[in-house]
Amino acid sequence: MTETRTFTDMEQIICTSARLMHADKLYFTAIGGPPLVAVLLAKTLHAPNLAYVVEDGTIAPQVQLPAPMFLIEASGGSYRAASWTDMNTVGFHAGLGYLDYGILAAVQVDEYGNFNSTFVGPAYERPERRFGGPGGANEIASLCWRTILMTRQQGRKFVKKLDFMSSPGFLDGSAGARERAGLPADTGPWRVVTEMAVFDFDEESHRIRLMGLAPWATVDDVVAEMEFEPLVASTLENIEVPGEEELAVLRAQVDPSGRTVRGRWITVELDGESARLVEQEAPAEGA
Amino acid sequence: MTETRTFTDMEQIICTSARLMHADKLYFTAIGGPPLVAVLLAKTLHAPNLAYVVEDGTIAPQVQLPAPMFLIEASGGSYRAASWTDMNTVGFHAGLGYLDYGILAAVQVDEYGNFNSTFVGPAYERPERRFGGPGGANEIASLCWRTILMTRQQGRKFVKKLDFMSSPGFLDGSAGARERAGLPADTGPWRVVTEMAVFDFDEESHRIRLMGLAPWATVDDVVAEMEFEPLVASTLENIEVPGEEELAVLRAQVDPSGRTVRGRWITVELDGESARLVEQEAPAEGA
Amino acid sequence: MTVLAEGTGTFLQPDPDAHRRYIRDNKEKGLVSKVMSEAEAVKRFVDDGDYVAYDCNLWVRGPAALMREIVRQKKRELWIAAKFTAHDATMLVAAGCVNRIDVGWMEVGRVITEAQAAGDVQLFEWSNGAMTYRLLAGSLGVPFLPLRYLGGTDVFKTGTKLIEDPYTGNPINVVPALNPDVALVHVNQCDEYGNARIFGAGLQPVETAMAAKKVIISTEEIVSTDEIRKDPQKTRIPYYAVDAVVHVPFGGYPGTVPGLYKAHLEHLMESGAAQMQGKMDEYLDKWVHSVSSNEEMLEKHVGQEKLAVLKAEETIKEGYYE
Amino acid sequence: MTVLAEGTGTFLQPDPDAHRRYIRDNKEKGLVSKVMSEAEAVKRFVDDGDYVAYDCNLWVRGPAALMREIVRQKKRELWIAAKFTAHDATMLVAAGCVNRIDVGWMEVGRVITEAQAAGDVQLFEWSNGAMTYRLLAGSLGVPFLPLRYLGGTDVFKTGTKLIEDPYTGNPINVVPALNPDVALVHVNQCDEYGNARIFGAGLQPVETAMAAKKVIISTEEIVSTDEIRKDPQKTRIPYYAVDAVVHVPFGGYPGTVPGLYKAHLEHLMESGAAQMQGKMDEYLDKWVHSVSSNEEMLEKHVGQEKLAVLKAEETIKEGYYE
Repeated sequence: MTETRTFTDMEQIICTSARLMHADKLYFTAIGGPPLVAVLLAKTLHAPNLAYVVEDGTIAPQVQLPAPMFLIEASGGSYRAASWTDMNTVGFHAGLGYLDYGILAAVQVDEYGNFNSTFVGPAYERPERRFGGPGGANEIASLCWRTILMTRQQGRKFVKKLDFMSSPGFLDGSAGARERAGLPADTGPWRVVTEMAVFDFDEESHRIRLMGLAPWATVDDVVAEMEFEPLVASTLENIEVPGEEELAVLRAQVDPSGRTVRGRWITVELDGESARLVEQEAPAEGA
Repeated sequence: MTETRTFTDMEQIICTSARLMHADKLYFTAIGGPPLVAVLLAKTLHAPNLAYVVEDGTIAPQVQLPAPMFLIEASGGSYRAASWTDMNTVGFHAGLGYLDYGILAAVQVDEYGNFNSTFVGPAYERPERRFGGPGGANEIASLCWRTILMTRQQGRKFVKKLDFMSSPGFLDGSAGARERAGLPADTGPWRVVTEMAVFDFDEESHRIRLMGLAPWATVDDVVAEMEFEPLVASTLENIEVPGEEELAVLRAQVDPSGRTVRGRWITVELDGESARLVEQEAPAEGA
Repeated sequence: MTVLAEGTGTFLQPDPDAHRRYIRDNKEKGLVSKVMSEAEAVKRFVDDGDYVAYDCNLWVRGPAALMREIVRQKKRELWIAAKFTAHDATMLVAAGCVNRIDVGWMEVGRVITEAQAAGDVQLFEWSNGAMTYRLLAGSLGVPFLPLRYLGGTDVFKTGTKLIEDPYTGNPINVVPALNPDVALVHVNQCDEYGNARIFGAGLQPVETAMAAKKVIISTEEIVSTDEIRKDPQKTRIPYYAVDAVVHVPFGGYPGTVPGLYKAHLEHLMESGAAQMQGKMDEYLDKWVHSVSSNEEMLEKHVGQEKLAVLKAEETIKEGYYE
Repeated sequence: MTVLAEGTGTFLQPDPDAHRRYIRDNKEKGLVSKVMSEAEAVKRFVDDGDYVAYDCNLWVRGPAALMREIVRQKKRELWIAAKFTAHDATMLVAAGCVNRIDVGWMEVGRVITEAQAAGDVQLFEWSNGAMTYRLLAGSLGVPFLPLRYLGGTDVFKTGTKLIEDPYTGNPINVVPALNPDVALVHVNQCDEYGNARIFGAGLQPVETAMAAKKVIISTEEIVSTDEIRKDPQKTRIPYYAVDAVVHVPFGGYPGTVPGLYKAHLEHLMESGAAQMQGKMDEYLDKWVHSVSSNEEMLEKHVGQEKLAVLKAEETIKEGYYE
């Protein structure tokens, strides 16, 4: 009774993240890309009343699906919101503690959950690759109670030292480091989601800890794709591969243009709870 | 060719203040009372396009005249505004330097134009008479470029020492006193208008200076109604008594209920530019 | 940067982290109905000793029905933010509900001066702008904000500090954020979740609500969420800040709600006379204690006919309801 | 209170008093018409060396026509606030107009990286929120504001300071106010004096305009002042802040104005391809230098038929125009 399933690394990341979301919490998401797609997937599949705010001041919209092909941040992204405000206003709401979870994508993450979305390369003035900047990630990662980071499982993404710290995790990991830097108490990164793994953070050391694993991957597979050695939980949760309904909704409704979900293809053979990797594409350059 | 004219002290104060206003400046007025009435008189008589903002966030309204009997601060006071905002917003505009003149009423004024609208009496906890508090006067007198204060010419109003300094004039009068207290540079009281006199402030000493006189009053009359001796300008401007058109508009259009313009009656006999006092009521208790 | 001078008065200390924890642990983030009676809302969300901020502009769009309910339930030792408020402060003091008042501007007569002289109520001096600005700070989630007034005057002395601006080196004043325990805001329209619309110039309904721990909205009208979502720009307060939605037509009575009804002048004169004649107890008996709700009060003491007149007298609809 | 840590980067120094003097001496307080062409507005109100802030949300309601006019007039050494901006920053850098960029988020490709490597443009790192917050500070008339982020990260190092909160004693970050020389804001409707209406969620059109010395509004539509006064709550920017009103239908092209027209995807792809292929000069020749106005550009390079399609594709009117 085996079954073969094929999905992209990003589809796995999005599905895993969406499963972490619930209608009784408030989410602060970047204006597009994997974080917004994950939120929309959760709303469509299991939490229709889930509310989120977007950096442009849109509060609790009801985006029509199938989603518009492009420019989700235009009228389509604000459609039937509870309120249209602006960037500062939603920032205030995050500052007040209303926003439970921030959902963000990262280019590089370090072992304390600090992350980079500015540039990679040896020198600021001559970046190997330059990105847009922190955008709203710095404030979202500082002010929301918990942050969910979405990134691919690659050595160049889980680095010992960030080329640039755009946004805060637990900083140097010491107790009270965020508070000493002026950030609100009791906040910080909560999960890092990749196509193979889910990480949380050790309460004492604030070091990243592997706590969930895709059924087709091993701890060694994960650690091989990191520059540093993570902590590993004594029991690892099983991350289910994307279900057929999840993939159908994701591909047909939430990201019909395929712009966000695209990535390297992974094919697994499922047998109950276990799964065997059949094939996976190599990571694309710069993905 | 003499003519007899009768008006209240407050009508004189309002007419004199209104004549100081021009359509190319912006005014910040208290929400009702003599300051608002003076602005409306100026708009009706000589500056129809004069724009003002009110503490409740109303920007540049066009109040229908005759004015509603009561509650000018309700829909009537916001009618056909250019914008409806809120108290903080108009405060920001004042802070940015957009508001040229603040128009305010004062219970007590001292020789540096500091004023009181909180209480009079020997002790804060047991006031002889308690008023509403500074309201918006502190911010208006701090942030507008110039302040026009309206008050009656009475010894208990022009005091050596305020019972309470609700709002700033030139503080202790020393150079830079306002700046040292954190207030914006180059601001301060500009005119104090009474039924008998107009005062400005000496540029060096910041002391109040008599600069205009009603034709029926003398310098001694004015000084007799002050606890301290003001400076006196070398040439005194003549303050015209309220004109017939001014009074007609004021009484029939701007304050038809008579709630604001009421006061002690003054009757003068006019002969060209000069005027002779025929009769004046004694000040009312507590007015 | 140094503190150059500071007030030494009493004020509610800012504690943004404690406020955040309250919001995290107590606010309903889901879309659930919060519609309840004024009695239930005040019972559940106003506690003795609370700091209460309310939004009004003298007699304009104030939460008068909620105020009367506070009197009816005999709440005690409240601390109120008296910004631009008329007879509400007097009524709460007369009823023995309030023992501390932060003053911006309020109508003051013998009730408050006598209570002050007797030591039953303490006043702390600010200004309207300072109070609305402190609530702005509270609604931004920061512990203080700089501002360019208050300095040099006696109202500086309550809780303002003069510091050296870290950027320009010039002296500048800062005031502490205010995060009230409760906010009372009367609005024009609201859905069952608390998404609220406010029409007209206003003092600061939004900052008052957003700065507070507990938020009670009274509304002239409940509209559907579908209606709210059709015009998201009109929503000034988002549902997640709101704990109770109380449907109270004429909830601003005896004051006015622009576009809907005029203030009831005879009532205002009656309350003024009650104060001057030392008959506030009778006034409160009639308007608060002898009835169980705003609806009953209107029915018994105002009457449909008069209410229709107050509606008809409010001839200006432009900008509000058309 | 002490400064615990501070950034050492370059930023526009706040000077609220100088800003106030500019406003006092240069702003028109009377109700006078400010309608003029995009060419005149940019000629009069954008100077070489100015700090320019503009409001957009990626391709949403940006002042694209004004941007092209800046390129056309070859303005030089501008410093821009790149908050949530897409190809505008790239275009200005490609055209040689800009040599300093405060970064919140911008689309970055080879044009900007190459200019940076060549030393033609300097980037200063903030975040979207920090930039909008700095403009908020500028629009409040204060020299700085406290905020609870930036700390501990590399974006702290530009111009943030960590100070001891004078009230709680805890560390808190402060950022300098930003008062740009020029603000460019594209709006839905505006009267001849500059009273402006903006529909939809927005980045921060209001703070951007209010913080600036000179304000150029481009508008899809000019409405009468009578119309403005009928619905004062819709006015987001008051006339006295505005120096120029430029009537530019499709002024946000190739971006979208929600409720009116969709973004022109082919154009965006053309500009992306031009960058990748090193053909920005050709792109600028076609879309900017070969025409004298937005109107001529639309006529020559887009055509009425395509414009009609972009309008028709914007099917969502709800909340904007109905």
